[in-house]
Amino acid sequence: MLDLLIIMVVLTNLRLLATSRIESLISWAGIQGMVLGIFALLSRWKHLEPDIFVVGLAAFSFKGIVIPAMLFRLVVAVRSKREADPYVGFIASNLIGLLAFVGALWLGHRLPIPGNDMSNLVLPATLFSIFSGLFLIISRKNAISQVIGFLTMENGTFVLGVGTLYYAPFLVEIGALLDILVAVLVWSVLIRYMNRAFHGITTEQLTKLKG
Amino acid sequence: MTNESLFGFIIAVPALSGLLGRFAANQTRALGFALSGVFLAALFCLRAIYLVFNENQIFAYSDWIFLDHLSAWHLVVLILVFCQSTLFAIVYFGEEMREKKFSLAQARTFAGLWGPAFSAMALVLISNNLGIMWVGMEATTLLTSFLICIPLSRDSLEATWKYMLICSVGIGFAFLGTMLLRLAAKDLPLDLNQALLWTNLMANTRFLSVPLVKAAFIFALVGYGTKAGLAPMHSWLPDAHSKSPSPVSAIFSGFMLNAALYCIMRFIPITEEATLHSGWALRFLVGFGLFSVVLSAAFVLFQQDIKRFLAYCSVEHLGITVLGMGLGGFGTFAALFHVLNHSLAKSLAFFSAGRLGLAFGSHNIEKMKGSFKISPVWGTGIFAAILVLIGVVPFSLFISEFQVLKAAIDNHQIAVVIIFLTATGIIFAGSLRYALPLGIGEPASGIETVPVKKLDAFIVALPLLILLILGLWMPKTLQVTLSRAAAIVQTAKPIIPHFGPTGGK
Amino acid sequence: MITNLFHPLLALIFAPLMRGIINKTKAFFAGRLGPPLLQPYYDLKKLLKKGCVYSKTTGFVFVLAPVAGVALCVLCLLFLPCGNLPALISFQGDLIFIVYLLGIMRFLTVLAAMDTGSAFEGMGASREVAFSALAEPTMLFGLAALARKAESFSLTPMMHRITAEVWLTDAPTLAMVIAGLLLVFLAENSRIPVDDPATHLELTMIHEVMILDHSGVDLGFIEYASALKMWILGSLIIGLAVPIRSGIIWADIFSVLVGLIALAILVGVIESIMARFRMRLVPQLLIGACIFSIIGFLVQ
Amino acid sequence: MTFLLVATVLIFLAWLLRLLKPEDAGIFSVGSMVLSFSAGLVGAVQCVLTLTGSCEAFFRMPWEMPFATFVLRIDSLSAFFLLPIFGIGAIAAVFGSEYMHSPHEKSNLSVSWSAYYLLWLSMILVVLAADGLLFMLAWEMTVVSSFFLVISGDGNRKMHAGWVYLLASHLGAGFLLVMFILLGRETGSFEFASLSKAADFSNDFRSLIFLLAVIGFGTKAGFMPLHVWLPEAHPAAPSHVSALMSGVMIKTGIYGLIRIIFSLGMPVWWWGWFLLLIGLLSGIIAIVFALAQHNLKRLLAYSSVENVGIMTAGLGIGLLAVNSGNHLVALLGFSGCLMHVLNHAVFKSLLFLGAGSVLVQTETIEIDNLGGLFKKMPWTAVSFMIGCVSICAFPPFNGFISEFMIFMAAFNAVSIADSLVAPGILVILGLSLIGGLAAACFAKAFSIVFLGNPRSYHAVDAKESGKAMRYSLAFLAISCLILSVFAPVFLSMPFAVVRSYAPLTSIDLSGFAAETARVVGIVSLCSLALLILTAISVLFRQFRLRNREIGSEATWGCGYDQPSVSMQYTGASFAQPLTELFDGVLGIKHESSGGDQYFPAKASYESHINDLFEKMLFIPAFRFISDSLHKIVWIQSGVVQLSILMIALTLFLLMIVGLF
Repeated sequence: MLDLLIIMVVLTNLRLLATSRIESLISWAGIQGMVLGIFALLSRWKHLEPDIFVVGLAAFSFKGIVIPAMLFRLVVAVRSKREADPYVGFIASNLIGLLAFVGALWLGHRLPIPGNDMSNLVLPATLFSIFSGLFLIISRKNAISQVIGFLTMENGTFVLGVGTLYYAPFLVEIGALLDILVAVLVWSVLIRYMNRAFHGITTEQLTKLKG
Repeated sequence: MTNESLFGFIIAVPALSGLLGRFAANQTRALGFALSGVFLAALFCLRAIYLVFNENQIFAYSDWIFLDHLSAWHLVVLILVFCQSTLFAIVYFGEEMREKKFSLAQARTFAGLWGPAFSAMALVLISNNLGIMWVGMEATTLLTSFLICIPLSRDSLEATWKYMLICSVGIGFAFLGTMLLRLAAKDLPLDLNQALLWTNLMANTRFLSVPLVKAAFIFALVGYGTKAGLAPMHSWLPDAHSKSPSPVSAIFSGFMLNAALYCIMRFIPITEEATLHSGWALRFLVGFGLFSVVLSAAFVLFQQDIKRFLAYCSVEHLGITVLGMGLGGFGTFAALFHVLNHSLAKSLAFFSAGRLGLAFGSHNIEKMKGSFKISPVWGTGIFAAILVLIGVVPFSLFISEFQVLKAAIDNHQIAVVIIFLTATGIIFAGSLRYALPLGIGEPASGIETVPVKKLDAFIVALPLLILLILGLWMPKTLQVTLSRAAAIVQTAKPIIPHFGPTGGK
Repeated sequence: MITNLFHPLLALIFAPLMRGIINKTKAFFAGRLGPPLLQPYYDLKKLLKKGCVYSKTTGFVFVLAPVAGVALCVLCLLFLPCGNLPALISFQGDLIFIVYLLGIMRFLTVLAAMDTGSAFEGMGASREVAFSALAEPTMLFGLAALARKAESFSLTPMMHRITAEVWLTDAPTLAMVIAGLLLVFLAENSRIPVDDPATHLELTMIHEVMILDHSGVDLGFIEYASALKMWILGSLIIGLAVPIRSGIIWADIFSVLVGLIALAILVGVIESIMARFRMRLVPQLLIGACIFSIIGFLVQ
Repeated sequence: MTFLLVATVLIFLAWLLRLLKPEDAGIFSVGSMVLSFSAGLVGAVQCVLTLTGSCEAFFRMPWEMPFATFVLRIDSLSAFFLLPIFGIGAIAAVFGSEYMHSPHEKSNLSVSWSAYYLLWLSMILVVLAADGLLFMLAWEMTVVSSFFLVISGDGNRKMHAGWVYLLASHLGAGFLLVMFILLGRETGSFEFASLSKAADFSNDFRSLIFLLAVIGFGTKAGFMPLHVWLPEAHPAAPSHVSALMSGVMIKTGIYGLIRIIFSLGMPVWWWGWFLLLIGLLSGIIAIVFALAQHNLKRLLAYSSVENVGIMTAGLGIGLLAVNSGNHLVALLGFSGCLMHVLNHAVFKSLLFLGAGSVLVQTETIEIDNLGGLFKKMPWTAVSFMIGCVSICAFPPFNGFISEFMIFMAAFNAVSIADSLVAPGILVILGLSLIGGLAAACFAKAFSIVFLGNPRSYHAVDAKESGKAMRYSLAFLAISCLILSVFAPVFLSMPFAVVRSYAPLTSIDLSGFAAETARVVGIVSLCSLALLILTAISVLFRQFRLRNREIGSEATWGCGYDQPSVSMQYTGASFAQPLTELFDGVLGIKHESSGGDQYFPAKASYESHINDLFEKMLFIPAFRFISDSLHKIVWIQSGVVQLSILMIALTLFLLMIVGLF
């Protein structure tokens, strides 16, 4: 069951790499968030403590609902529908993603988490999520795509956090989730400013400061 | 006052002042809130520092919060830089207000974020829990991002965007590093809530899984290193520094970078202990340090914007600090000393650059010629600050650079010595070429002179005085504090650096 | 002690004669009768009787140079041995002292020339310093070669040790050094091929043009000083070229006197059969002289 | 140490007076002047006491600074170098108190005086410091304080001058830092007292230290090609500061070099050769450059490089002699070097002060704009002339004594010691060439500035400077004579220093010393005799001229009776035969226009000269560094994606390096 959820995280990552529509990016990121929330809850189902319950619920609602909602409103506000022309095309992105997943699997076997009794896929999924997030940030030009990339990266770390028995203390996880929420808030404000100042939210225009 | 309430105040007071400032009635009052919040918190910090010097370590909130010599030392730098910057903010925004360029909305943004930024940085320093430390670090990123674009423009937006994105990615890595460390500590016979505490990790390094600790260190180094502006992760730094208002640039360079470096300093002893002091972690630090110095040497030569130039200078000095850390032994001592010296000098440099920028209406070095004639105070400030930064005697930055050099030579690191000296030599040449016309050139006509004010003179004189005194005389207490702090990073007994006969015999 | 004074006194008396001999020799080659042998003495007598005319531009330095010149040359004479007859004052390094005394004399002459503000005299001064800057190493190098040979660098022991036997063993060294010194002699005394004392075109002069504005007593001092200088440099060469170290005072003095007369005749002959070099060739000539000295040093 | 303490207090008091009323030219200025002068006197007394009694004195003070101790020590070597510091420092302060009030100087007086007294004090500290870090702090303080003096002026090149100066000093100091840290590492302490342990280290290590010292100290002293800052900084600084910098400060470089060499024990064979060649090349090239300069102070600066070259050559032959066991030559070489340090301090400051006097009165320092100042400024002119004669090493002044001693070392080497023939002959060749060129150079400098007719309006209205300036010039000029006439008395000072050199301490040098003193004594007497002979011939001339007619006419112009001032020879044309000869080194750029038609209406000619090493070595090197560094500027392309890619790649690389 847990493996299935982890596979779903991987698949959503691949989907994120393949889509050009901003709205679908946001939805898939939201779906990934929900999957993670469920994953957090299920991973401790047998002896569910209140704090892990809160973390799982918070992850589900923040990552799966609140943040996507904020981003959807943002898309409406800035009227940016598509990732126009990314540095790396979508099919190529997907192929690279697949390759990266193979690499992540290999790396995960090289670096097994000692005494992990949950799933061998946790570390590969973490690494792959981080890779996907980074890849989104590097290869996309649309500011919202980059935000999604960051979220994906954070999701990867979350997988590691809750995917093993040795998760971080409650306050840390909640703090991290809150930080991400505020970060997206800051970003959405920034993107609105950008849209006003640059008449668009592609980062191609943001190359004046250099040298 | 209990430790709990003391630390509570340190975090809460500035945060509260931010809240008040957010809804202040006018600009002056907003600045007043920021000022009082920071200074009040500074008083509490002083109390905490005093306690540490007496009791060595203080804990609170079931050990989640603690202060030892390393963090107390950084706290000293924090309050110095923040108090100075707050005073300068009053000068700076006061001048902007006079020119009707500082709106109420901007004042509210500033006051609303300034105090909380202090809280976040203080939280980084006082938290024993590495996760909370990370939360604090991420919070500084979020809180300071809007400080950059207080003067809203295309450039400042671009800078903010880059800052947010790059630092968030970096901080994301740092979070992964923290998580990996948590995983490495799985065998620790500890309660869940106690497992990420730095003191506990340090006490049980032999139980840690070495490959995971190594991975954690790498992630943390790259992650926090991004925030600290180590090359090649530094690219946000010149943009953010050059586009933000000068008080903000000052705390960026003067303390935020150090805060990130402080986080790395917490990871160093764990890694070194776990890898049995094989110098595994230190190699990376030396590498990053040297690379930062060399890279900034390249960029320092080709700058037009003074704040951008100063930003690259920060990359250099953070590089020197990291280099000192990496050299270990006495180098750590030197690096910690360098932190203070650099912060004082760099914040002064940003103050002067900012104030002069207002006077000249530009931050272009070419256009800022002859600042002595335009403003004797700030002209002295920028000229002296650049001289201090390039290591001119009798200021203490010379001493700390000397100590780093000594550490390198004593370690028989010939290549390090050569690269370090060459790169700093190039930076010296480049910086001095900017500093001279900036100070003593002939100003273009039609630029108003800046009247001399007492507050201005104080802001310029205080750091210079401290740097001067420390350059000629390094009090025993300071040496003891620094060696204790260095001993924390090195997990060694504090060695008070003295060989040869001591004075007074 | 008294005997040591003979040579300086001799020089003071006979120095102007050398110029008379040179002129007579030149006249002989030109088929003229020429001025009397003692003409330099008549000139001196006449000049010392006259008053002076000074340029309005000139000042203290202009007056100082001639008198100091004579004083310097007189001092130099005290260091000169004569055959085996020791000099009045002798110490390790006296030859350096002589070179530097001649140097300051030249320096003052140059300053005096520049004091007039005349372009012609400036030209002469400029040439003088340039050529002497090249002549000085030659001279010191030649003396160093001798010092190495004689294992002493004081003139008296040096002359004492360079005897006819040394000529037998080390002829090449001595010959080369003498050749170098001879060229220096010609250059320093403003003789052909470096300078032509008889020319009447200011543009081509070196020494003569520098003293254009001196008159009367001052000119007399200058003429006398240059005669002494010729004697000083000449007796150095003769000391080497005529290795008669009899120890008998009169014989030594006589040999030097004869040698100097021969040298004067030689100079007269050179001036009669050679033309003055072009100015830009003079440095090459002096560097050539230096090379003579260096070879002289190396071959021993 | 009591005298030193008193002197220091006096200096501080003098400084205080300046700070109290910087603009005042009355009682405060005079008071400060008197205090400075007495400080110089008191300090000099201590030096003489130390040198004659060779009593060393220590002073320790608690100093909270890692690895450092506040130890001052005065031994013969430091006392010897302290002497000119006190003397020239005092005289320059006296001179400056009038100079700084002249309308020509526009710098802030309190800053300028503070920097001056700081420079003076830190130089005192440099030679007294007996701890590596303390030494370096004092060393850098001399640089910083003089840097402020260099940039305080009003010249158009002050910025470039300041840049070159501070940069060169910094780079030099870098080498010194490495040297001291290395020594500290091996000997276990930065204190100079432990330096003597270095004598036992391997040849390679000692040679490394030696090389670092030569580069580091050589930058200060002005060894070619590290001299480039001198001709920039000296003209830019106020003249009394140039005097102090050129006369004394660059000697601290020689001091440091000797201090290190003396503590390194028996020299390795090539050290002497290295110094000898550096010295001679510096000397020859620098004097050629001096000859070609148009700016009087620049000319003097190059000549300082030349004189440092002479000192270094003396040091070099001394070291070679120590190596080959020829102690007479060693004594002569070292003490010649040291005496030249002292002598050069006196006459070079005299010349710089003279140049300052000219600068104040004429507001220009371009040689070809001056002329005819002798009659207008007789004090300055006569003193300057004495300085010129001294620096050309002509008797009867002091320059000759020291050069004579180095010559003696060389001639001794040539005539007595078989192993030292080659260095001896090189020194003879080099020194004689330098001597001839120096004579040409200073004949030019003196005659164009002071003789003939004024070449521009600047020189027409010049007047003699005031008392303070006049008397300080006269004081130094008389010192030149005293140092020559009483030279044997002063010789005991360098001898005391040489005896402290470890390889020579066990050797009885008194015979050699007595012989040297005897010869120098004769030279001094002969110098005196020269003065007397000149006096006699002056009397004779007066005697001949009494009752005679003395006429006054225009200069003979070959029949042309309307000579104008512009017809005079200029400095450039005076030096032309020699500059043409050395054109390969100088690379003079000529620019001329007009003058090639049959009836030229207007013609102009200009020549420019750039420093050989600046042009051929430093500018290309800097350009190379800058160009190659410029190649990596693309990293900061401004594309945020690229920045993040860089971070990711760094992480990846670190993972590979760190984990596998």
